Amino acid sequence: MNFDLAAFRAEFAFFDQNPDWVYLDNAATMHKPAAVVAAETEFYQKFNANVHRGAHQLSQQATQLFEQSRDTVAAYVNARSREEIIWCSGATAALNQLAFGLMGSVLQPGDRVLISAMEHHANIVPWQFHCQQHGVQLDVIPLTVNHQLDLAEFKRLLALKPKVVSVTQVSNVLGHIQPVAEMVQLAKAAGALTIIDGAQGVLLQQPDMQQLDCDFYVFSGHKIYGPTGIGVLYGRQETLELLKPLLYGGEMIQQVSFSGTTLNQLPYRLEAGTPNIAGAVGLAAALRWLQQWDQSAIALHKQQLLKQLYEGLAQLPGIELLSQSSKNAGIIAFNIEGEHHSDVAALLDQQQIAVRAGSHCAMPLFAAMHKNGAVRLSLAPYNTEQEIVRTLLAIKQVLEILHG
Amino acid sequence: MNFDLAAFRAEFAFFDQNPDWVYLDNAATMHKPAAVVAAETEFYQKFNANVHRGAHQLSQQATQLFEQSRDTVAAYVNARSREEIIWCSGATAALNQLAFGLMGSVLQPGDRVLISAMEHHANIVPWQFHCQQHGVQLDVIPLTVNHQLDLAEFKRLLALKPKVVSVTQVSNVLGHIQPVAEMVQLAKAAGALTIIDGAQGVLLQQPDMQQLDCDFYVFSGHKIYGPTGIGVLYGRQETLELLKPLLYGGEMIQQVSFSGTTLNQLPYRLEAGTPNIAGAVGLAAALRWLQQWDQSAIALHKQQLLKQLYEGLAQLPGIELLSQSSKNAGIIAFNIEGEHHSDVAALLDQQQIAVRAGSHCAMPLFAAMHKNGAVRLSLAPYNTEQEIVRTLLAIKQVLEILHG
Amino acid sequence: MSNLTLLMSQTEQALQNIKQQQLPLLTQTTDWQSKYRILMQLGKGLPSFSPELQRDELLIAGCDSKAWLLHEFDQDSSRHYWAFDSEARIIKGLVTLALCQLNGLSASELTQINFQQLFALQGLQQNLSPSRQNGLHAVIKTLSMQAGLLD
Amino acid sequence: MSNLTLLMSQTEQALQNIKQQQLPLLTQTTDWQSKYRILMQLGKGLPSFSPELQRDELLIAGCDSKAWLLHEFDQDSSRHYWAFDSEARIIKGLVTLALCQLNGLSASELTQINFQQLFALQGLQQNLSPSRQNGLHAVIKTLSMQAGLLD
Ligand SMILES: Cc1ncc(COP(=O)(O)O)c(C=O)c1O
Ligand SMILES: Cc1ncc(COP(=O)(O)O)c(C=O)c1O
Repeated sequence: MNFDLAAFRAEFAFFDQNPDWVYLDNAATMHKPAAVVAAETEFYQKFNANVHRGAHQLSQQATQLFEQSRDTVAAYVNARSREEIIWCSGATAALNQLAFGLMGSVLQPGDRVLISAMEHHANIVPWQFHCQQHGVQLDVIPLTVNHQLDLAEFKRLLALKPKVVSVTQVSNVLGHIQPVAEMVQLAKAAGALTIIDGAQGVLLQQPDMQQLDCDFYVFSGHKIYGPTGIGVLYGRQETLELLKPLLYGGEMIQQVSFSGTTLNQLPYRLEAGTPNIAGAVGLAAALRWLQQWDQSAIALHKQQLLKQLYEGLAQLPGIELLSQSSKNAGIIAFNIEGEHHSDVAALLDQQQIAVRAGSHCAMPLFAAMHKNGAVRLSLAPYNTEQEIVRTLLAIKQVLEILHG
Repeated sequence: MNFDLAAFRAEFAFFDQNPDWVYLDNAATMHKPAAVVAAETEFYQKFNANVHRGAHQLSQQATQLFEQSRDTVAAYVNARSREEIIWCSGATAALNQLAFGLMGSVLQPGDRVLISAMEHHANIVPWQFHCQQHGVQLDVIPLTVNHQLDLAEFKRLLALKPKVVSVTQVSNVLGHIQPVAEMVQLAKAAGALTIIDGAQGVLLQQPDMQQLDCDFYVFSGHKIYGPTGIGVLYGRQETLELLKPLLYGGEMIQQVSFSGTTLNQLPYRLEAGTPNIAGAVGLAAALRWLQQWDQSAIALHKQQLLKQLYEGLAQLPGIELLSQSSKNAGIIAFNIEGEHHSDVAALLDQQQIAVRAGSHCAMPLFAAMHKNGAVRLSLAPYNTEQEIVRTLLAIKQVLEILHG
Repeated sequence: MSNLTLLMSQTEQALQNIKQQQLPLLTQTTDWQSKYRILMQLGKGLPSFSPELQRDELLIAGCDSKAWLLHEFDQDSSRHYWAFDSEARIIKGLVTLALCQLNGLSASELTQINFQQLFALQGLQQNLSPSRQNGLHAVIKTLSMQAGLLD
Repeated sequence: MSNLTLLMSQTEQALQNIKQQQLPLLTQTTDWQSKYRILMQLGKGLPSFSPELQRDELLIAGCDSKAWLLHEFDQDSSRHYWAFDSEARIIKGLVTLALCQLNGLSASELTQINFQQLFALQGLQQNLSPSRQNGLHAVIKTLSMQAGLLD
């Protein structure tokens, strides 16, 4: 299978504008292909209008574009219907909607919610806050020594009958791919609602909601070639109906009076206020653009880069690899022994290698690993073999400076 | 004072792309000048990176752009400091943050919140929901026969000592400008926190937070020439500190462990997750662009259009004007006697006049007026005299069809 | 109940008249003004619901004007009948147009109908405003459900 | 308390050494690698905080590595003194550089200092990574507050 990397990379104006940089901070946010910028620009220039309520054809056009974007997402994730796709501002907003929205409706005092020690803060703190408010117990799946979810412990914790299980598909720090399909089945068998944080996992391969069979799945547009300020909350229709809206106002309302208010149907019930219309159109453009490429070729290329980087790192002295290379979505976390991650990142930055250092919004994971941070290299298909070579050389240089 | 309308209008590609349309749905959303689209495009093409936590200069650049955008907004609204500007996805999200965030911290069971019968649903339903959950009483300032807020009733209701007063600066249906400065003073004297919904009012003139002296002020980017998916919650630092965050995760967190979490400082404490970076940059571009024009000339032009439209409508037979022309921000709501607003809007749409019909997310206002809807014409400075002439002719045509 | 039967039969009769007298006019007219005039005339011909029939459970959600739809399945003839009313004149006219094509059909005849095309006749659809289209979709959805074509 | 006094005086002494021996080197070097090497050397010269002095209330919020700053105002001489430590070497070096310029100044001398320029010396600023800049801003802010220049 041939992947025309040059053609793929040429879609990103960013690299023309920043030719000296190696961008390995893709897990933080990805660059945008021309199609995405063009779609937003076209929306503003030709079709700009508010959606749903306008009494004119311009509004109808905008509504159609907006709703077709929903269809695009629904098809992309293989939802059962368009009503299962809720627009939100990002994965964080979606997870907050879930934590807030399940309290009282599904979760009663004394009930349990199960998350993992590998979660991003966005899948921890909303639960902490709302669980505490509602007297719900928050349990945490611990890690094995290899920094994987401990499935034996997971099963033991499932026996406590959590009502909700919410886990990440891919660790945003380590890149480790979790067996979420299996976990969903186990959780379902134990009677729990299942939430998958797909912020990092949505890029693994085209996600299939009917196959994965989880109740909810969330992701952010900006981490899958799309705009900032837009994200998706997927939910099965029956389980979306269980959610108490987090935001009130606008299209989500059917009837308002001071004696009471009735809400609209899904998906509008969970979409308050003027949505990020241009963002939705841009995200749909990103997904359509992505589908034009050979997915397995893209994945293969990324895996090759990962292998090259991993093996290169493993050969360097004093490198402590926190990530494993197998079942890895394209992220490597490492430290240089005896050195602080921020010094390493600074010296890479000096060489125009963009990486991230710190605890990556996953402090509990670092606590579990007994580390206070790491350097993270996160790959995207637009990265090149030469960039990996340059990165490895740069890391060698860092070693020399630090140890010299 | 000379206002070069042709030059102003030429900034909006939308009109080139849709030369046959008269767009009078500006209160729903406005069109975007080239500077806004260019700023978003430039951001994605040159500066795209996630903000705040990156260990590289690209992230620093993006952070600078993002934070400079905050400075632009802070200067635009004359905030005391940049920490008083919180990014959110729009006015609806901001009002929800306020209603949720004040419950428990400021509002205790038995306390009262005061809104008005003229509010947009976004300033009603969040209060209804959270007040009910927390045993807080929601009071409503009624209207006078002229569809203005009844200030005598306002004072009477203030005597009940509401802890929070939340009112709109401009009615989104009628265009009527409310005496919010006076109301803020009265409310403050009565010991209430004050919230101004500036979604429609932010365009009246450059808002001055230190002069208006309210505790909170909210608006949406897309209604002031900016992108969708971005808005602003302004708050005095002391009162922002009172807010319980609505969203958890990301930059708003300082320290997370499973035994507890500590939050970051303002403004980050109230900004969870990856923000709409491009949207913030776009909104700042909109404000900077707007400030290049002579504000009083713009306002004068809009007032002239309003006068022309209002007087033209008043001369037509069977037109029932719900709006008054004085102290009007540029919105006219009307009905044709005996006809349904949606028929009127449909026949205007047929003539490519884009208006809105219905209850405009302000059902309680219509209940108070004993109407079930209206046609709304909302003006922007890019509208022209000729467009008003065409609109008036189109309405005449509607009258002929309906009565013929 | 007799109220209701009366309405159904009056509606059916009105539809017959409309088909004979007004529909041909609609086909012949070319300017949009006249089309809308005739459309609203059509609607006027259809009997209104009395206040006690304007019941909330007959309301069609999704129309921005109130609209009521009543359905009857005649067991003897195995045919479907509807009556319709709306506050807004254009939508009433459009649904009248649809009912001219639907009323009195059997279930199997109804399956032959392309519901999306009901208002496309006489080149009217491109002249339709979107809020009307939204409303019409809601009507179509309800009609099709009542005809047992959707569930 | 004697722990603390010891740290302050050791720091002051270290700074004097650094100023004489290492700072000149930094000015002479041109390649970034050597600059960073010297910078980290500078930092190494500054005494570390003992575990009992690495107290949370001395932590500087906003640094992505842990960093502790201790301030002392000498009543007799009316001069300000600081001691600093950090987990990360580059930031420790940079703050050492700053303290070379600040330690032992009087309040009025401190007002003459352009705090934003503290790390701009020897053309280093453009070579600084942003997380370091963020951290440095936090340090500057704390330093200035302790010097009574901010409130
Ligand atoms: C007065 C008022 N408040 C709030 C809103 C809600 O704004 P958004 O839909 O942008 O969140 C609107 C917009 O319709 C409005 O006119
Ligand atoms: C696993 C995971 N979950 C949630 C998030 C939050 O995404 P966002 O900041 O786009 O809301 C991220 C992004 O950092 C992530 O990696």
